[in-house]
Amino acid sequence: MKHMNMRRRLAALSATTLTLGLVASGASVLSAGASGTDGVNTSSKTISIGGTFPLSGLASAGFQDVAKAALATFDYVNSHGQVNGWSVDYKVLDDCYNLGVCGAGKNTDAQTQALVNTPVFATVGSLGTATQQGEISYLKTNNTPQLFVSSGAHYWNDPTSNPNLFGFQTNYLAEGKIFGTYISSKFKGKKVGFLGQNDDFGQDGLQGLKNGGVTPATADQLTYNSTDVVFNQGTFRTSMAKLQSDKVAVVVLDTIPQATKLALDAAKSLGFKPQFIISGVGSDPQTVNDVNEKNAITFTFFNATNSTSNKASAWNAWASKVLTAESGKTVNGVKLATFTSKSILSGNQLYGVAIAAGFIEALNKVTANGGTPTRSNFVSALTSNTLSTPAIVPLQYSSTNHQGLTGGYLVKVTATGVSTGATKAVNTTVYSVNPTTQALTTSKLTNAAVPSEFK
Amino acid sequence: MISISHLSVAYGAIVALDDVSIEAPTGAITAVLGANGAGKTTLLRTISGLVKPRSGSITANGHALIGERPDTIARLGIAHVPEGRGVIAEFTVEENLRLGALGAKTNVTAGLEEQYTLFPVLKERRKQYAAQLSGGERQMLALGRAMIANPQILLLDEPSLGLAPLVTQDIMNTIKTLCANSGLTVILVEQNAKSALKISDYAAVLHVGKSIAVRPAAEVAADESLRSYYLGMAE
Amino acid sequence: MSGTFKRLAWVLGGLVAAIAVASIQSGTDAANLTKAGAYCIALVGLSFLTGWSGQISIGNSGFMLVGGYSAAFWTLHHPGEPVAISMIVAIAVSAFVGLIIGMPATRLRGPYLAGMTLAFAVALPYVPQSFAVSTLGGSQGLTITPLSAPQWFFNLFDTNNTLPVVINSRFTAMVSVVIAALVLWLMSNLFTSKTGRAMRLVRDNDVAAELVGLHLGRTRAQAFVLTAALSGLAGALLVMVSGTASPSTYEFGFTFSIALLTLMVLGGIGSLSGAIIAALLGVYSLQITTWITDHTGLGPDSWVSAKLPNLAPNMENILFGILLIVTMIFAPRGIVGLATGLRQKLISVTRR
Amino acid sequence: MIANILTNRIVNDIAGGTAQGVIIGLVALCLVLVWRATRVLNFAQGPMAMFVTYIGMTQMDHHANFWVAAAISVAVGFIFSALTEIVIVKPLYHKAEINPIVVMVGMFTLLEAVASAVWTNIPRYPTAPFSSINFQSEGNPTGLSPLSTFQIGAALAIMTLVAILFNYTSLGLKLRASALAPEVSKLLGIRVGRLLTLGWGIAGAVGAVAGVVISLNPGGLAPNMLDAMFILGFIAAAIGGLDSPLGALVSGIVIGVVMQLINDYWNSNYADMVAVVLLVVVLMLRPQGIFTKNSTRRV
Repeated sequence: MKHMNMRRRLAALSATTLTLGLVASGASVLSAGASGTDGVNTSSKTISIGGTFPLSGLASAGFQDVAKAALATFDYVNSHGQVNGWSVDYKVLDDCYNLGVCGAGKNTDAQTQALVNTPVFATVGSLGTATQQGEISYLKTNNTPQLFVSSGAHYWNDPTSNPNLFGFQTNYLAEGKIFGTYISSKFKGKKVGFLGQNDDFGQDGLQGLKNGGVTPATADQLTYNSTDVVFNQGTFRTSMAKLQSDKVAVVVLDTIPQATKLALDAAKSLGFKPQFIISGVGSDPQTVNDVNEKNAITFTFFNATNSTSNKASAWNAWASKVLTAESGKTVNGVKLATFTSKSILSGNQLYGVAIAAGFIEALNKVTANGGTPTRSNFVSALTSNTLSTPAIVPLQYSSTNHQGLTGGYLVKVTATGVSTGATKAVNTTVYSVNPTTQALTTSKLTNAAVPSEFK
Repeated sequence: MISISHLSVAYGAIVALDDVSIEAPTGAITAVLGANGAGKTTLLRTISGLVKPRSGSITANGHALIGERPDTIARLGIAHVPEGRGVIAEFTVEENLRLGALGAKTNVTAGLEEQYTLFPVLKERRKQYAAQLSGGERQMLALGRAMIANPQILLLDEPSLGLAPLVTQDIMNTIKTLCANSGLTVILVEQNAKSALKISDYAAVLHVGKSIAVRPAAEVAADESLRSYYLGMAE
Repeated sequence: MSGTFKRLAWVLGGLVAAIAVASIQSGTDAANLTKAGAYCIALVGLSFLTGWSGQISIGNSGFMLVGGYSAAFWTLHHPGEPVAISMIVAIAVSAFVGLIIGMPATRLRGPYLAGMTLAFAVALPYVPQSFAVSTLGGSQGLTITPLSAPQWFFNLFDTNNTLPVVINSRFTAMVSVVIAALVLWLMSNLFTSKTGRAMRLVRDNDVAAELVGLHLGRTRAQAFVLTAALSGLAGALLVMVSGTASPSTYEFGFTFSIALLTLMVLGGIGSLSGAIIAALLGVYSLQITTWITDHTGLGPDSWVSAKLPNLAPNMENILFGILLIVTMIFAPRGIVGLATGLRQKLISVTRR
Repeated sequence: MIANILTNRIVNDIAGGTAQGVIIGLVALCLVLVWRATRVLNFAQGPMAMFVTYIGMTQMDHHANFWVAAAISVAVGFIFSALTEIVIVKPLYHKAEINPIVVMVGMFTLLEAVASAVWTNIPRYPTAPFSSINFQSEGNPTGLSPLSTFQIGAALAIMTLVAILFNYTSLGLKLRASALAPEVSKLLGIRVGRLLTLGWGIAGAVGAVAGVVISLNPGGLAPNMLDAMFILGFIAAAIGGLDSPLGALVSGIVIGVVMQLINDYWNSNYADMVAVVLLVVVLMLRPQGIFTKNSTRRV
């Protein structure tokens, strides 16, 4: 009896171990077929790239717009003349930002592996600091460039150890320095307080602030944990109460949107009305508007979006045209957002368009004279050209600098009758911070033209 | 009048009752005797609907009981005092009694009054938790809670369990009085055969799931051949 | 069946499986199988705890974190030493943590235990993130050189024009599947051993177990330690393959504990083959749901999605939720239970 | 003097902590109600409350007044929870303990996904009929706002209603009996099945109140809005003892206040873990929770 049992169990086990293999081989029909070994298909002139974004779960609320706008841009360019005959196949996978009760398959590791195994030419625009940091060594080992990481951390700028890793947005150090510079000139002698997230975001922001000549008193350098926004909302109340009792006049917030909202709300309930200066990460007009904080200053590297005409710049007008043309389409299994002539461009949407534009620009350089993209010639095209995007500072890399954007300007959030909110420039000064030397330079805001390959 | 005919009950492969037929006449006490594991408790649980039988029928005062829910059966006037008395320890004495009246939808105030006259000790302790009562008092409470529903049929499962001989006698006398005063039909399941036979009018003996006889109590008490089936444990 | 024959069957089965795995064509499948192996190990541990000792843990992601970090920490400080040692360290550390958590936990029943383990899983990612920032790398975590295929493996499987990454994935898949098979074999022995029977007795009947002289607390604690050790091994395996242990690793968050519970139930509680099926279900759930939505007209282009544009990305969870409820009500023994039931029915039909 | 007390730092922390704590306590209360009635740990308590809060509060988009919307949430909460018991929980009584837990985990996943499909993940902010600006005393803010006073008041009112219902009414007596001793209650003629359903319904209504109260906080109304609260609420319920409604509310408030004091006087990094540490300590010393009476075991 016992032996019988054992035997049956054994048989079942061996059988399942075997089917494990067979099922897996059979299941390969579920995954897409490969084209070439580096994602470049020379016969159909298609280059496959991919990115992981939170399309569902907690963080998807604003960030999915980045992915959808980038997807819309690639699709628009593919059907409007392509890039020297090349089309871009952008695969957007949902990684749920590793938060929330998402299905087992939706996490950055699994989705990045899926992209690498497709294979893709590079990952482009994948979103999140912690999530993308976890993929650096994997992508490096598998020789897949990690381009335009959507994060303001400074880790992406390390060309010596990671030659195929490229950041995109102005980092928190630079943003902090720009805030510090602005505060030292406009709020001279005023007491400054700081509330930042207890990770590189907050730490870099505070360091930048100090680099810009503003060092808050130790008692006014406050932090919170990213999980406090759900588990411990009370901390925002005590933080604001502390800054209030210390009679702080300017408060710098390096906070994610939910934390911004909690902090502004707590300040409001305490009757605490300092000048808020909020990181670009945590100050989308939606968040700030909900608390009706009309005076807050924030940082952006895009042109202000202050009316439904979206004509603040040539690039904004183009982005608006693309999103309208692609409104509601389904591209590579992702349904794009509805966008009409009455919609206001959001910062996240411009960000998505900018990522796509940067990639298209580089591809344009590589394929200009009938060239075929390879990973090495693409990387050298990135480091040897200035690429035009909707950003108001150029996207410029070099062999020693993989940061990407290096500056931006200050805007105020306005809440004039638009439900989604809008921004207005504080002044026309554009600040740039050299990522290597931390030197700050200023220039005047200009309305850059859209290159001719963007039809 | 409650009549059980050809009743069989099984828990999976284990047969607890096998073709049992018992008739308990109206206004009389019928004792069901038997050793441990003879199926006595199963019999009562089947009558009150807690256990679904495999086959057979049970009728009480003209109602077929099989297939009815326990609470419906209770509201037909069949009160079941389970083994271990089933008083709710976390409730006070009065809450236990009120629960009995609420379940049967009888008048709470009048019922409480009546039971307090019948069992003065319960009135004394009405604010105490049932957990704090002695074994005998708990049995009184269980009886009172059953009687507050004005039942026609009373099923008693081992009322003497864990009680001192004097207390047992007291309880048995109370049961006898209750039955005589209200014309109640009682099925009394007991291992303490001697005490049970003393107050019963009829008696049935269960032996490993089969009923052996339903005869007047005095006859059963006198029948030497039956003794081995129910004696030995409680005496 | 004789011992020798049994061992031979295992070795043969393992070999066939390993070759099958090592020659899988698609790199995605190889990567998925790597994960499935680790999931399978974690699932067997949880399944053992729930199915055999009757305890519920919603904290196994915490043990995976402990194992993963231990392996990464050891590898960082002892570069060049064999991977196996890192794994053993991970097992030892997580077993120890399991003992610490298990001791008070064994006094708790049902929901209290569930709650305490859940709290453990929720709180644990804070430790590297906020407390031991300098040693455990804060929110960035620890990065090590990931496991890569040795030269002989490349020589063996480098058929024309295969990506190195695919070969590497095949290698990690093979390693992972072999370790999982080893764990399954050990656990199948344990299930039939005296300890295994003791566990079952504790689950079925506390009183009976005490009557035959079993120390309830000790038996429960043993089950807990074993579960922790297996989860730790699974965590270590994931870290060795990916090269990172971070507080935001999906498998180290409490939501993965819930996912594990879900998968275990769908596969079949207390069943070894159930754990294998559940692990595959875990890694292919996205593909499966995508296939279902594509073939049922619920995809992003359907009329439903026109009304509810957010439906498509949430479809996976909607299906999973429904599947879980339906399984528990109609087939509480999971897929394996269903299959067994079906087979028995077929047998009885053919016999008639 | 009074003004000094009202604006005192500790008093403010206690007031602010209480406002957070009553919400934790309300969630804990729901869990206790369901546990007492049916010995099921309702893992889907948070999403169930979230779901019905959405159903009610989104009526404000169609010009319903706040109170009407809240009443709809509570009524739907009652019905939804009762239906859940009938359809998916009833088949699982007398089965292994893990079965209802897993079913409720399934419900958790399903409801959050459906809510996110229907209402998206973008939070909504129902307009509260009370201001969130703190009361002032001689120009300084106190620890309470009209909104948080309403939140505390709502929680205490619900607690009182539940206490009256359970302890002083016949229905309450039957509800308690069905939960404590279902078989005995059946033998006494009580329709236990119906009362268990009612118990779930009441818990669902209380959950809806918690959901409505929470949706007025800065986090607003979002599919995951009660996830953290569920964990904290569960910890509060376990600390108080899963059988004690009063214990649930009290430990909820204690957790809220202790967290706030740690935020203010120590380091907010430690506040997140304080609930877990409290739970572990309490469970090690008293595995049945603080408020559960040991003496009144069933006999």
